[in-house]
Amino acid sequence: MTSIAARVADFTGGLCTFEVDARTVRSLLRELEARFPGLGEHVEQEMSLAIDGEIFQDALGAEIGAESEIVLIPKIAGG
Amino acid sequence: MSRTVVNAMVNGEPVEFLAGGGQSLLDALRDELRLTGSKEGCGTGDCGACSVIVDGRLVCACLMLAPEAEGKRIETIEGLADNGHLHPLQHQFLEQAALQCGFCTPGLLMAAKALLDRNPDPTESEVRYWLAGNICRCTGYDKVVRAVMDAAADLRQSERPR
Amino acid sequence: MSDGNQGGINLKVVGSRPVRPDGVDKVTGRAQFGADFHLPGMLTGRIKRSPHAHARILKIDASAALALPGVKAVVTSSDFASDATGEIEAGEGHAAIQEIAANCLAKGRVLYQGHAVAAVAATQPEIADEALELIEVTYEVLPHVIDVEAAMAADAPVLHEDMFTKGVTPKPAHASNVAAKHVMGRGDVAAAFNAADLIVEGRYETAAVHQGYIEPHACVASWGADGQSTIWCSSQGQFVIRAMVAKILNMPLSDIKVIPAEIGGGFGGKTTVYLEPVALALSRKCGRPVKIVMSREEVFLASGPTSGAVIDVRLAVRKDGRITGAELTLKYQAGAFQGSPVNLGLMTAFACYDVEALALTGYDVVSNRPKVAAYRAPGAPMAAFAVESAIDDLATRLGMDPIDLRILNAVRDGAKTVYGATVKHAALVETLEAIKASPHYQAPVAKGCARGVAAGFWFNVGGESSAAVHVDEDGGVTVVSSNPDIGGSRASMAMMAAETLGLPIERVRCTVADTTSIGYSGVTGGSRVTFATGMAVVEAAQKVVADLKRRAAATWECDVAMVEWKDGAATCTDPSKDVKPLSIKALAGKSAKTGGPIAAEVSLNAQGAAAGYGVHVCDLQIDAETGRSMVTRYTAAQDVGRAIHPAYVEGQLQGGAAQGIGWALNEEYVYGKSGLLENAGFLDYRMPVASDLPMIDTILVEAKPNPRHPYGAKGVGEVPIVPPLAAVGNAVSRIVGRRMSSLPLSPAKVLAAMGK
Amino acid sequence: MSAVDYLAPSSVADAVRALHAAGPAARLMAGGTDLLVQMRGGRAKPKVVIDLKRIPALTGVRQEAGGFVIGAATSGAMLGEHAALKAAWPGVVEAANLIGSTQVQGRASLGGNLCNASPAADSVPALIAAGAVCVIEGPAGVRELAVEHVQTGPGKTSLSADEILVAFRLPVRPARSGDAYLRLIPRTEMDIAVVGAGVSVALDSAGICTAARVSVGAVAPTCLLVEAAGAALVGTKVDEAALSKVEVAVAAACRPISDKRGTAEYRTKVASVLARRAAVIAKERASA
Repeated sequence: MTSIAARVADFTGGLCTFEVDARTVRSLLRELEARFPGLGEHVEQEMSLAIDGEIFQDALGAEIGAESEIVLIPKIAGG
Repeated sequence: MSRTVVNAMVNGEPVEFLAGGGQSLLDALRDELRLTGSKEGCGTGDCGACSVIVDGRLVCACLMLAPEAEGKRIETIEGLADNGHLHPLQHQFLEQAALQCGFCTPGLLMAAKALLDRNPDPTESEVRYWLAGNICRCTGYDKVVRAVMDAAADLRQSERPR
Repeated sequence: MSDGNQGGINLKVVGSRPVRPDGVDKVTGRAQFGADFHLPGMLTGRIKRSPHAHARILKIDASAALALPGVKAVVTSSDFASDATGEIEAGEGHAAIQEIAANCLAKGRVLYQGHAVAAVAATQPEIADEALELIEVTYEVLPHVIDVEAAMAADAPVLHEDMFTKGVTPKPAHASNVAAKHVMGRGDVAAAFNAADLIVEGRYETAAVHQGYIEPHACVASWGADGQSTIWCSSQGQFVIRAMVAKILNMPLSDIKVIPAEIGGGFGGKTTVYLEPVALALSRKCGRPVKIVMSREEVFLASGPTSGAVIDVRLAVRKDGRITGAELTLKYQAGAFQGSPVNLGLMTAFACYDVEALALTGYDVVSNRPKVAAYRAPGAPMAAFAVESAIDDLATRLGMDPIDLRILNAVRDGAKTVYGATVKHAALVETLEAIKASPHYQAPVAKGCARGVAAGFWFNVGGESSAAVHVDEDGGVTVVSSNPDIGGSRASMAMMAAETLGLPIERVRCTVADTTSIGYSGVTGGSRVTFATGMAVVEAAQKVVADLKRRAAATWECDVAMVEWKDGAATCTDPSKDVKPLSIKALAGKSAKTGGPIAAEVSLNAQGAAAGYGVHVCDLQIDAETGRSMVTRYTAAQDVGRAIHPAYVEGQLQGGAAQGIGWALNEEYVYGKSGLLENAGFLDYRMPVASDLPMIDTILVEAKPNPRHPYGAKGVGEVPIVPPLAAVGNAVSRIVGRRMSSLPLSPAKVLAAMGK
Repeated sequence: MSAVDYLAPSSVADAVRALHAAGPAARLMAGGTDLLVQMRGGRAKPKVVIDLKRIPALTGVRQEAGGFVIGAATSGAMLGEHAALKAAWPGVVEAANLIGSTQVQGRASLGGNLCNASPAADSVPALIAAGAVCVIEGPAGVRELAVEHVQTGPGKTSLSADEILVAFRLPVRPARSGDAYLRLIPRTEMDIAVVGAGVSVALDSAGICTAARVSVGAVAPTCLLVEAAGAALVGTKVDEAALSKVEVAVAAACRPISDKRGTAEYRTKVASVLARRAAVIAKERASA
């Protein structure tokens, strides 16, 4: 898993790329929260995910494959 | 507050209303007569959203005092359609999607009417310069200019003797 | 122009150009916008604003104002809930509710000229004006800082003592105006530059610019004695307004009903609150409805512009023109509170190009300016201005056609974006080719003119939307949309429903519902309504069709699988049944006998919005003795998926291009030494007028319909403002003979650059 | 906006009396396109507004003894529709018609443009170049004053508090003469002039310039009559050498400020350019 957002580094102590074991977005967030307290909630509130190249916003049920690459990205809205 | 009684013809009908000495015609139209079709986009004559025709002359209602309306003939957007029949300009604006948000549309229509009342066959450049006092932020003016030119053609067609 | 590829679908309504359902109201003056509502007993609200760029509020004394006959209430920030917390999705990102509240009414400090300090409600506008003058505010004026790099300096006046730069490890020891440092990238950038045959670099600046909607912010708020309240306002999202007001005033959502007025333009700037919580707080204090309407000056002073920016860009290039690496630093003004769209600038900057190695850094910087709000493709145009200018420099140095250079480097399906998404259903190459083949690009450049081209990208988003489809007893249909119609969306919603139901468009009407009459929806923004709300409309219509088929099957006593829906009628495919088709009219007329009213509502969270790409070409001439530019010809092409109502799609391209041309040539926030805005009006802000522009030709590229949308739609509203800054700048630079890197390209700047 | 009394006198004498009675609390209104903006922005807070448009002497264009008398409150649109005026003094009319939008043209007047006393007023350099004279009436009677002597600084005029500008007199147009006005704005319409230049020239039968007046706007606290620039044209065929001298003279006369609308340096450069271009147009009109 990779992040391109500034605040994630604040939670991870600078770590930008790491492995997480999770099968859904919900379990991913739980895992992040356990490893980096505050990060899971931060991601749920403020971020989107790209799972294997597809962007998901607010999709807790989305599935994650065993080899999936996930990127944490800022939530995209617009004008 | 000193208020004066103003008598005017608005869209062909006699009206009487009370006007403050410093009140704009736009505020009188909107607040006293509840003709809210004329819009305030700036209050300084820069956007044209409040365009109305007074004694045949296109003006910004925000740049005219309400008491000045005494004895005047005022045309607003509410009077552009004739007994429920849309003016060719209104038709063309709809047909050509010449409005997006629609806020500047009443002013643009009144300005365009004033143009076509005196110039039935304007060039694109004449349309653009005549309408320069009507800011539209949505359309980039392309469809507006086309709608005005096509409405002019419609009007010429309908007025041609058979 | 359409590039075909209708995917074998035989569409009857989608792709046509019917008159919009709300059209007549809008050409006759009947449409009610935010300022057009009147209620019995309604008061006029006015806002007292800061005359200073930066000051501490020592005291607010409203006693004289409250003593004035006709004054019914005065509010300050102490009337807002002090414990309001949480985040709300709006505009270009999330903003802490406390900051939104403090932007609506200043708490402790004013952070920019025009920052709201107090508000008054009175029986007459004249009394409200007089009361404003009687509210005495004692200030301690503080040093101010306006420009982004000055605000980043170590000795700059700090706006927020508790702001420590996020994204920096370890956490900084001192507070600063840099709210966050964002880093993004991939690959070995140093290696790319070491191996480069050619390096192109530049430093670019853009000015803060305003959305420039013609309708100033306006609302009416009415508090009920039991707390149930109603707000009429023009906004880009009634549900987001409700959420913000509820949090700021600590009210349950169900006690607030927000009725969306017609909206006179927004472009992102009406995705947040300025007046609504203030008006409702006033109404709560005096029990009467309160109307507040901003003046144009207030709109410029205190509602969101978008960020001015300073940008450094470097490209590493092989001699064949392939860009192998890039470095980019964005410094974006956030205004008085954090939250510039710098993230989105980083993500979009190279989204048109397949570049292996990228190192992108962005700074979100506060200064004593109004808080920025979303503006059409937030963050993207400034970054694109720098990147597309650099690519133009590259084309010049290589002697390559600027379109060919872009085709060489363009992203194609399967490419990976820097933010992790894989490129899918992208028609950038087709759009570049469409421009190349266009009559405009094929024509020689007129004498005395120059031509500039540029590309642009926007994500487009999906998200939460709701819609309902009601079948009337006579077989007509009403579509209930959850999103304010900012530019013709009632037409596209009605068209998609008509297409799905097999009805002529005249039999389908569309209304925009208040917060109590339809399920939740996000803002009208992000180019999401035709995609996401449209998907809800189509799914609701499909449910209705399923219901109609079920009722037909019941009528015929056949299996529903033997019923087909075609051209607005059910036909029976069971050869054993000798029955005539049942039209929607016939089925609707008997609805009471077949199960009751026919209606469906769908709420969804749409994923899979497809990105859009645009390519613009601009011809312009310059008066060499005065430096004044005039755009003489302009063409915009865009990857639109499939255009639902092509005329309104063209309108989006034309309007976005016009805004971008204004951004490039004339628009800017001009500040004086004392930190005060010098051009808070249309006169000196200088948005394009009709005589400033030529016709804007459009090319709708429909080569890659979006498979995630029932009719192939992609968002179209935001892309068109991304390319024009550089398209104009590249043309100006060609005439001037050197790179013009600072917007706006005002006559004085151009003349100076021409060495005259 | 607090209470304002609106008065619409029907004669100059009544207007003078009303103005005298109300004192400094009064503002005269012609088209109102500047006054209403100032009232709206709180920069003007009159207690009495005296509308001059119902006074016959202040509206309309009359031909007198070969010249023209233009009512001070006559709208730009009316000037533009007056064929004889437009033929005789095209520079004055085109300057008046550049003020604001079509809508503003329906209201804005030469008198208001002059008495608002903006250094950037479009019609003023054209009127100065044309040699226009103001007819001013007050309690002490009627006097005449050249337009260039009216503005004394931004927002200030030499009219006394109870005087009213009634009309402009434009002289008889000499044979073989012409005038022109040009301005620079960043957009094509709707802006305030960054620089303006008006030129009027008269030629003899051989095409030699016998008289010339050059005036520039927005480059000093008032619109300027640049006598040296006019003098540079007299005795020449308005050729390149003379035009270069006009440019130098205009640049020397400019004392601009830098503000949101333009820098001092830019204004000076462009004032020269516009004066030269306007001189060429005026000469072409004179030769036509």
